[in-house]
Amino acid sequence: MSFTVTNLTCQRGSIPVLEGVSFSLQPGTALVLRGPNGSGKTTLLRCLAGLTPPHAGEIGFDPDEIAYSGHSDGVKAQLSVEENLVFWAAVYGTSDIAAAVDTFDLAPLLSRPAQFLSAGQRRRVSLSRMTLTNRPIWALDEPTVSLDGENTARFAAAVNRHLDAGGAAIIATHIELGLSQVDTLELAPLKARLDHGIDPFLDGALT
Amino acid sequence: MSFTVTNLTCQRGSIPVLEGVSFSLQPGTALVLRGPNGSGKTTLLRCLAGLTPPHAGEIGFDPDEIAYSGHSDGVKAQLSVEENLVFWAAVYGTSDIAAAVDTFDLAPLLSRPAQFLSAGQRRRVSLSRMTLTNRPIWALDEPTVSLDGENTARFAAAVNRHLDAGGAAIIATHIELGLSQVDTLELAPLKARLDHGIDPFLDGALT
Amino acid sequence: MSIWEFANPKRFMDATGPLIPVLGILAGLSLAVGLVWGFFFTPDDFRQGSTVKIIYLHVPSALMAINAWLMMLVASLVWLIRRHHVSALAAKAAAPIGVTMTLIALATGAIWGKPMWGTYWAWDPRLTSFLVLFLFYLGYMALWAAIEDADTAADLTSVLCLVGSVFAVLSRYAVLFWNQGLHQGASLSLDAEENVADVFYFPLLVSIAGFVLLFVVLVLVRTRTEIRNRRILALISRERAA
Amino acid sequence: MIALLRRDLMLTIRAGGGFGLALAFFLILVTLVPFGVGPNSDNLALIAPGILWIGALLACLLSLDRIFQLDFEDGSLDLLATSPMPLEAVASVKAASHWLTTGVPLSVAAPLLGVLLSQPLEAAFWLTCSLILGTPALSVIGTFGAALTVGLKRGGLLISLLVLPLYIPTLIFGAEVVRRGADGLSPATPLLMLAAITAGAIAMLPFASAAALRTALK
Amino acid sequence: MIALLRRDLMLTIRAGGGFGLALAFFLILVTLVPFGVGPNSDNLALIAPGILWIGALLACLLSLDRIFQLDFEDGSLDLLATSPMPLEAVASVKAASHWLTTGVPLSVAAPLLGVLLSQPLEAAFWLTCSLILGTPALSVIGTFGAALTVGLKRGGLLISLLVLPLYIPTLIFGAEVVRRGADGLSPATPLLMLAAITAGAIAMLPFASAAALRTALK
Ligand code: HEM
Ligand SMILES: Nc1ncnc2c1ncn2[C@@H]1O[C@H](COP(=O)(O)OP(=O)(O)OP(=O)(O)O)[C@@H](O)[C@H]1O
Ligand SMILES: Nc1ncnc2c1ncn2[C@@H]1O[C@H](COP(=O)(O)OP(=O)(O)OP(=O)(O)O)[C@@H](O)[C@H]1O
Ligand SMILES: [Mg+2]
Ligand SMILES: [Mg+2]
Repeated sequence: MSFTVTNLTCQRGSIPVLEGVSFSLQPGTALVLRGPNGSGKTTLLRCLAGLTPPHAGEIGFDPDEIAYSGHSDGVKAQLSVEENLVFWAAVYGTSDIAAAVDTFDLAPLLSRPAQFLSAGQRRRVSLSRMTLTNRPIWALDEPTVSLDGENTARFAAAVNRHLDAGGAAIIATHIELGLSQVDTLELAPLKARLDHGIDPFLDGALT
Repeated sequence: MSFTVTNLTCQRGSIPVLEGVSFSLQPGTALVLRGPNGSGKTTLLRCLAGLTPPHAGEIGFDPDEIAYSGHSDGVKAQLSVEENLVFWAAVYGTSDIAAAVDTFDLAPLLSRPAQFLSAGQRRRVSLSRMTLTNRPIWALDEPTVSLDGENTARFAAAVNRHLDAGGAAIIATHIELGLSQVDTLELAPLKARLDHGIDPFLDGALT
Repeated sequence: MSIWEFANPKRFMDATGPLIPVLGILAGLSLAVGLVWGFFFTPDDFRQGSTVKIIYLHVPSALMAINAWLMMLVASLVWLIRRHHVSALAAKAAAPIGVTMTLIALATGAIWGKPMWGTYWAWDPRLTSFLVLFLFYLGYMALWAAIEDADTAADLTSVLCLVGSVFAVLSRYAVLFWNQGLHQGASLSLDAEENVADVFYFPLLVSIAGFVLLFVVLVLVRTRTEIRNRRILALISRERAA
Repeated sequence: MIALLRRDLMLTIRAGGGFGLALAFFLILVTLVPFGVGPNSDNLALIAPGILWIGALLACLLSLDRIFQLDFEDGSLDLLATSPMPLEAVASVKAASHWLTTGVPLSVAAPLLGVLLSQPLEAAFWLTCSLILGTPALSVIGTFGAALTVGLKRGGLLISLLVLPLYIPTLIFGAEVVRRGADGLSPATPLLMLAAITAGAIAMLPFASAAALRTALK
Repeated sequence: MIALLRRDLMLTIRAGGGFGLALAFFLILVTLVPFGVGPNSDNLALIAPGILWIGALLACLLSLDRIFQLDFEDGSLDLLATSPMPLEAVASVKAASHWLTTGVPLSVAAPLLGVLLSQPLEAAFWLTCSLILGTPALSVIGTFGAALTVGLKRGGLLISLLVLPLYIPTLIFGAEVVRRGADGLSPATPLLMLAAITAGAIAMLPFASAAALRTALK
């Protein structure tokens, strides 16, 4: 069993940001998306997560199999860290947040209202949500933003544990994470792909 | 001439997040703030920039000498990149955005509405604002978040140029930037400072 | 020793602790005397019958509703100028009491209005001003409730209280301009011809004194509660950070 | 779903006031009307049902743009959309929590405010009835409007532009119930219409809202 | 300062509608009133000045929470606060741009809408006068309310709770001008009061707003 994507095309506006993306992801490996700013990493992840429908091509798995975490944290400022986690646990049908708390050592922050967290602390809360979802594929968009060295290591350990348990991960990042089993997908800069327009309004010359 | 800070104490809520911070920054050098998540880097920068009044201690320079850039980008989604830059240029009394555009190679993005930028592209716009301010000290809070390798290098080059021109910089970051002239200020984790309360409500036992 | 020393929470607690029972007893006594005297030992008015006796609740509560706002204004100024925490908390503590007084005045007035004017509510300028005052109280309290950080809340509510006071006075004049009313004039002013007779007057004074004392006691008690709350919050946030 | 409802209620209450806020706005609005219109109580009684209903409508309106906006901005909406909960359920729950924090308190308090506008007491009962029946429709329709404008930076006014025309039938029947009630006529027909609108809105609009959300997140 | 004004106007216009939006809301509100109150034109004429003024007030209100909120959320407000521009100037410019996009179009359009409410034509002139004189005060006061609630997650309703009581004097004098004008009395006194309130608010409140902003950013 593996997760495959064939010949995927994703658009933003009317521009084909990605074209012909194919990969096959084995359980137990992480796919690292690399590419310069604006090359389409976020676009690809949102498409895989089912937020943007693909323009062409096929995604060989269900949106239900993928847990997404984007550039923004999705942490509610007025709720405490614990309330945030309990809410997401309930949404995913569990009530056990202990694993999530341990992963990023959130215990001391549990009762703190999220609005009083520092940027890195908020990021930790956001990432710990992943372990609550119980989904096989983690799709993470620059997860280590604002994290210090220690917490980056914690994050890598969490991903490794997820991989060891037979999960998979797709991670867009600019840094080296130190994961155990890694494939890399390089995305070329956007310019390269601009000629292959599929905008119906550019199709054939208008009189 | 140098920029000095003596014995600074900054509070968040009623907690002294920072205590007794002192440093002296020579023109031409960058002060890199290091410390784990939640150690008070953001707090210190906001205090230096004049956004939070210090609780005690002295800042030996004017808020007018410092240009601040925080965790959020401050880029207006509905304006084009050019309009964003022109606005900030006008606020700082110039009308020349060419230098800013060159620093981060923004020329191809100039006419793009900012809401269609990727995270890294938006960050570049935000950072390029610094060169418009004409202020001697740059205070930057994790400036390289979301930047790819190439743009991180561009950023480092911009800071180096600012330093060479006799400017100074205070930069909170978790990564190695490759700046020419660097001092480092290590901030210890918060726990260490908790005993030194200055909260009037903790002063003496209440009846 | 200057009065500002009481701005220290601990000093304030120490000083007011023993005061409260004394003031409380005094307040209870004068309220009891004023109200019992007013309700049971004054003659019925020749025009208004026994309904006039509601005056012993109505007038003092109306006075205190206004005075509570004045006290909040002063306390807010003190906080803004001298940054004394107790002062900000006293303003916060006074608001719910003031709003209750306003409600009592409105309710007793409405009850009184039915026999006197044949309606519970009329858009008389004085009644209307009171409704407006009620709205100002609501806004002030809502702002306190909405802000998480205590000092920020103190700052912003103080600014609101200052600006609000100016506009409350403006509203009073605007309302007078808008409608001339049915309501009684001032009955306590010394020169007025139509002052109420002494039989009504003295119990009213006692009852007003009772309300003033009651207000002071309640403000002290609530300020002390707020101080304790702040202490708990400070301890909790220290605990959390550790 | 219950978790989401609980979270939303908690957020509303934390953010200061919760139930009280809509009510206070309603009170202020009712106070402002005589300032504008003049204090004559016969005039006021005449326009009371309409003003009370319009007031309820506006109190609903003012909290609409927060329904999805905050969740959109902090990324929670992306996360909800990728969660096991269908977006239709999200939209319904959001509407329910909006109704609980505005519609319910408004319905309960409206008769009291009627007194301020010299409304006869018999009308009070019908006012509450019509509001209880009508406000769910306001919340559901409003949620739809909020879904359409999520992500736009100018929620407030735009949303009212979209939503207020959709509110017209509810307003007409609602005010008519009260007017008939006050005049001693039978308010059965407008009441029935009101109930029909509410039932229809609850049954259909969450699908439209979910579709709008999906497009907005794209 | 002109740059900020231009930027704010541009943002408002880009975000869809700009000048038109407040106007459209005003129009809808005025249309709703007959639905609520009944179509009798004598009644309508009676309440027209008040309703038009309250409508203008609400149209102002609905765009208030966007004055600082968006700038706060995307970090621009931090940057403005550290820029050479004093926060007092920022507050004044924001109020000015709010006035230009709501107050001005409302004042111009109000007489037309008066016709919908069977208002006599003589009143139209005084309506425009009073709105032109009064709406700057609404914008400045509203900016103050927006500054108090910046950073709070429940702008909409809370802001109205804070701001509407402050609007009362303006509303009373404004509506009184129109009523007197319509009755052929001299509206000089309320007009003067209106001008005084506006002048006072413009002179003083930006300082209060700036103080509030400073605290909120802390
Ligand atoms: C909801 C209705 C009412 C409200 C909000 C109200 C409000 C007030 C207020 C604010 C005052 C204090 C004025 C001051 O000390 O300057 C007052 C005093 C007074 N009210 Fe009322 N009132 C109401 C109804 C009535 C009614 C129906 C009567 C009786 C006919 C009445 C008789 C008086 C009298 C005799 C005073 C004493 C005046 C003075 O000492 O200054 N009120 N009321
Ligand atoms: N609505 C849109 N219309 C046109 N172009 C868009 C739109 N949204 C995004 N883009 C462009 O699509 C490209 C891909 O953006 P995306 O956010 O996927 O990049 P990314 O790889 O995640 O970059 P980063 O590392 O900066 O986060 C960018 O060049 C961006 O400018
Ligand atoms: N209002 C507040 N009340 C109490 N504690 C707060 C408040 N705001 C921030 N803190 C705490 O103050 C500490 C310093 O926060 P700050 O944002 O300065 O950290 P930082 O060094 O910038 O961290 P990061 O690397 O994650 O950005 C954190 O531990 C944070 O939890
Ligand atoms: Mg990206
Ligand atoms: Mg930080």
